[in-house]
Amino acid sequence: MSSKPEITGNEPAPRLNRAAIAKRAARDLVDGSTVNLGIGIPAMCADFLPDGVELLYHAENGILGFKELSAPGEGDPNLMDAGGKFPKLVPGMAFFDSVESFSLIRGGHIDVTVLGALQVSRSGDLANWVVPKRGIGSIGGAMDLAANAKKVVIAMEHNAHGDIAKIVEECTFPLTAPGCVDEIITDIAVIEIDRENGLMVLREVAPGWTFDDVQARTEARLEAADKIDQMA
Amino acid sequence: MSSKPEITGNEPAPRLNRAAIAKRAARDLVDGSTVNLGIGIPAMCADFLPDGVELLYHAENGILGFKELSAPGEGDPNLMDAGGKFPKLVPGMAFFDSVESFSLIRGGHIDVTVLGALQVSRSGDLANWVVPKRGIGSIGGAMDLAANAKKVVIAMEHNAHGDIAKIVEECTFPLTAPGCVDEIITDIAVIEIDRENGLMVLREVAPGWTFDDVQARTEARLEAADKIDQMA
Amino acid sequence: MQLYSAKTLRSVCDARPKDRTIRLVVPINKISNSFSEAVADIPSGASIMIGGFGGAGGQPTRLMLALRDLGIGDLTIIGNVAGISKTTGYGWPDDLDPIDQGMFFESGQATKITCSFPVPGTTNPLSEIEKAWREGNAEVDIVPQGTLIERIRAAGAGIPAFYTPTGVGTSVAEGKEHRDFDGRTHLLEHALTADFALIRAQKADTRGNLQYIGTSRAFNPAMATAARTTIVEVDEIVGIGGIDSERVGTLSTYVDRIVQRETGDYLP
Amino acid sequence: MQLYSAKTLRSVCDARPKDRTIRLVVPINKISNSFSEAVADIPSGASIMIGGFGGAGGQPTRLMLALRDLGIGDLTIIGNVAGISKTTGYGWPDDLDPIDQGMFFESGQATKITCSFPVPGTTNPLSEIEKAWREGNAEVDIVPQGTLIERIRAAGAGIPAFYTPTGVGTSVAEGKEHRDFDGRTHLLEHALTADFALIRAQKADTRGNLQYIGTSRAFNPAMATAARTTIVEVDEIVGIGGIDSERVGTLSTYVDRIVQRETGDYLP
Repeated sequence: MSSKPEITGNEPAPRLNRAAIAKRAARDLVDGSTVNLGIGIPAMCADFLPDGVELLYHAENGILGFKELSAPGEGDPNLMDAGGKFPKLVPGMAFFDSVESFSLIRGGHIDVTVLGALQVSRSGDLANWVVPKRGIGSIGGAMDLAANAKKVVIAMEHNAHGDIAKIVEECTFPLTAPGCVDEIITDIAVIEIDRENGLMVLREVAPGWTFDDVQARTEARLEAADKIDQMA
Repeated sequence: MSSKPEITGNEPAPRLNRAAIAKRAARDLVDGSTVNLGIGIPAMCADFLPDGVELLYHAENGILGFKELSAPGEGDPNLMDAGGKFPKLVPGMAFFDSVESFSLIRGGHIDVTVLGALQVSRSGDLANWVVPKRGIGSIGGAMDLAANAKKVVIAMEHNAHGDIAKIVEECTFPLTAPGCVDEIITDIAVIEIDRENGLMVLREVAPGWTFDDVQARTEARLEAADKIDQMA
Repeated sequence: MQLYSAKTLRSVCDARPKDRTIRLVVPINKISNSFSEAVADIPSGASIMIGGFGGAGGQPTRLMLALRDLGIGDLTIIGNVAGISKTTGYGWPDDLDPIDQGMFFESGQATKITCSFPVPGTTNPLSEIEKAWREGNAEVDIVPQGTLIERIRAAGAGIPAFYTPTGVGTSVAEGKEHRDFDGRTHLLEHALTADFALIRAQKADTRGNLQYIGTSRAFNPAMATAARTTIVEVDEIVGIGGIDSERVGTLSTYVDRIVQRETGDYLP
Repeated sequence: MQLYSAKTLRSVCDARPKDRTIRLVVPINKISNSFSEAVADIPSGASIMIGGFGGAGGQPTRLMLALRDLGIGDLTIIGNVAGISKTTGYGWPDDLDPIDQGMFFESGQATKITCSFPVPGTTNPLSEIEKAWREGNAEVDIVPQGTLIERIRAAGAGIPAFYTPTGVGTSVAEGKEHRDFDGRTHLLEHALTADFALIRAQKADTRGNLQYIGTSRAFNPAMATAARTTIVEVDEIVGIGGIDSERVGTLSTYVDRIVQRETGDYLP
């Protein structure tokens, strides 16, 4: 089971909020790419795209090119996103069935997917579909996306409730896909995964945080990048 | 190679012409079924449907529900049939791509296909795509249709030029599909294939022809049906 | 070029055990007068695909209600996102009480479901499927969504099995054949068929061609090809020519029965 | 439920050697100014899918002519019905001289073709492909049409291999793995990709969504998904919104380059 890292004293500085995590994740999204955002923090990336960046959003249920959602209480059940919300009809959208939708995913045509996680291991294994003690979970499109998107970014809170580590040496939760994660963006750090060498490289920390502060809240062994930047 | 059956004397009566073969084949097509007709005599079946019978014609290149062709010199290259001719646009047609077209075929959703043949064996093997001495041929959709249509009917002339048998004990030409033919309709006979028992049953003969006349022009051993009808 | 005689070839080729039942497409016979009539012959123990994605759009809600009212049991359901709308509102307008596949577990009619998303993230309140599973009354087979739809497509397309990279190194891979292609490991997955498919479309013509709208396609077109009998719920039945030939989403050959909803039905 | 650690699972799962090149869809960059510009970087030795079915409709004729004029050699062509229009008129209006894939064999630029229908029934006159084959200048790989399109589709859809009943007991089955499913023998067939796909559509929007018309779909949509670079010839380029969202036949993600034909081009 997940271990509790030893944390001494209070947090060195406030953690980023969920919107700030999304904003940081959005900064890495390349103009014009085909992107699938998971529910929660990942979906919020769409609200924080840098100027001049336009993405082609894909939803598993068969849309490419949707943008903002309809107002609550409005919207058309026949124009849903994969999270069960109702986007607005915009020009340039394309509708298709689930066969085509998952051909796009499995065929490696999604440039980036941003997903949430329960655990990520040092070698980039991802667990995000079932909590072992519950014994039943939902896979949905997560396994297809994690195994086949060109780039897999995890946007999540660094620790679970009770300061439980989510970034671990080895996942103890059932996997979504092994060795798939490229980058993790949390409320205290940006970590790149060098899968070839099985290394987690800490590239950025939240303002007021140090490598040691982050390592203390991370079960997996971290390497320091040559230069550790401040998240912004 | 194909053997020449021993034929003594002249033909007992005129053979049916190509149109009459098509007409006889058309008689067995069931109202409302999804049908794919090969080029040549099979395609002519469409001109001889019994009253009240309407078929849903499928062409490999992606149409369901076409009917008559445009006049020579007219027609739209974007509305072609699989034989390279141009049908007229009629209500109720559906257009689709080759993936869907062959899903329909391979998935067993074509009720009947009528094809031509170079050779058919007693056990229902079909050879219709390459003449060995030429060494190169075209498969097209023939292997998919022959292997997967619910019913495979061969409509052809009984013998090749020079009285060569086309209905043989075993095919010597490269096969299109083994054990696939249900019925053969020729210019002198209607033969049903009992594949389970490896028997060819002669059910009908052209007017003026007898079992022995047909057997003499057939390499494969024929069984006589309880009652042999006259083709009409 | 070599010559191949049937004798040498037959050694690798069994007789074809394919289904040779000729399925007619006589237009008039496809239209059912009511939802209850359309599902009347579904027996206990049947396997039933239910179309849509999850949520109201594209879900054959009236056919599902008719199936529930039929009162048969021991059903195997094949769906996608299943049974989470009632507890989370997923994919339903705010002003309506959601109806979802959980109804067959609430009623005890279904004993198994194959799907990709059977439970919501939260457990309060418990969904009907999770409740049935916890009480040992339902087997829940959780399949990655892309594998699920591809297995259904395969059944319709005459592909008995295929290899996919999805699920390798997870619990989904247990007991499955693994094989490397171009240095990457894949799983062998098999076609998934069913006795019946209940699907939803916007329009049918009297021949059975279907037109879909927006994201209501989802699992409907593939399920139409994969089940032995396909029953479709539509908003509107139109004459031949009432559907643009460029917009036929399901070919009439795949459709066995069509039922039209009442005009102004309040359910989406 | 069991727990699975990465360590035990990794034994069956190699690292993913997938292509991680991120392909941009910045609209403005997709439009090429000319057919020659659109094909300019195709090197000798490339494998090239050519869309359509055979015949004029759906064939990227202007791209083919530009490719021929590029003068590169040692090409592998992947097509369907190929090189029979010139000698038989197949699929061409009566008043035009047909242009077909035979041009690459006439010019000696292609050394191999994978297709389903490379020669017409008659040999007088010989088609360019048959001539090249007889002279030992071309390898001709003849594949059943349904297997060919499914292999192309598989390449785009991340399926490295699948089983099909088509071709069992024929020369097509030689050297292939056989396997029985439900008592019927099937062949293992592999995905078929290419360096480039030259395809044809009616319309593109500036983002790269494509709309097809009539029977001009054929091999075009699947080839668009399967090649590393997809180049499309269209009659018309429209703005975003100029294609009905319900009628997008190829998603913009698959399209790399678009070239518009001249208005009133006499070629179909």
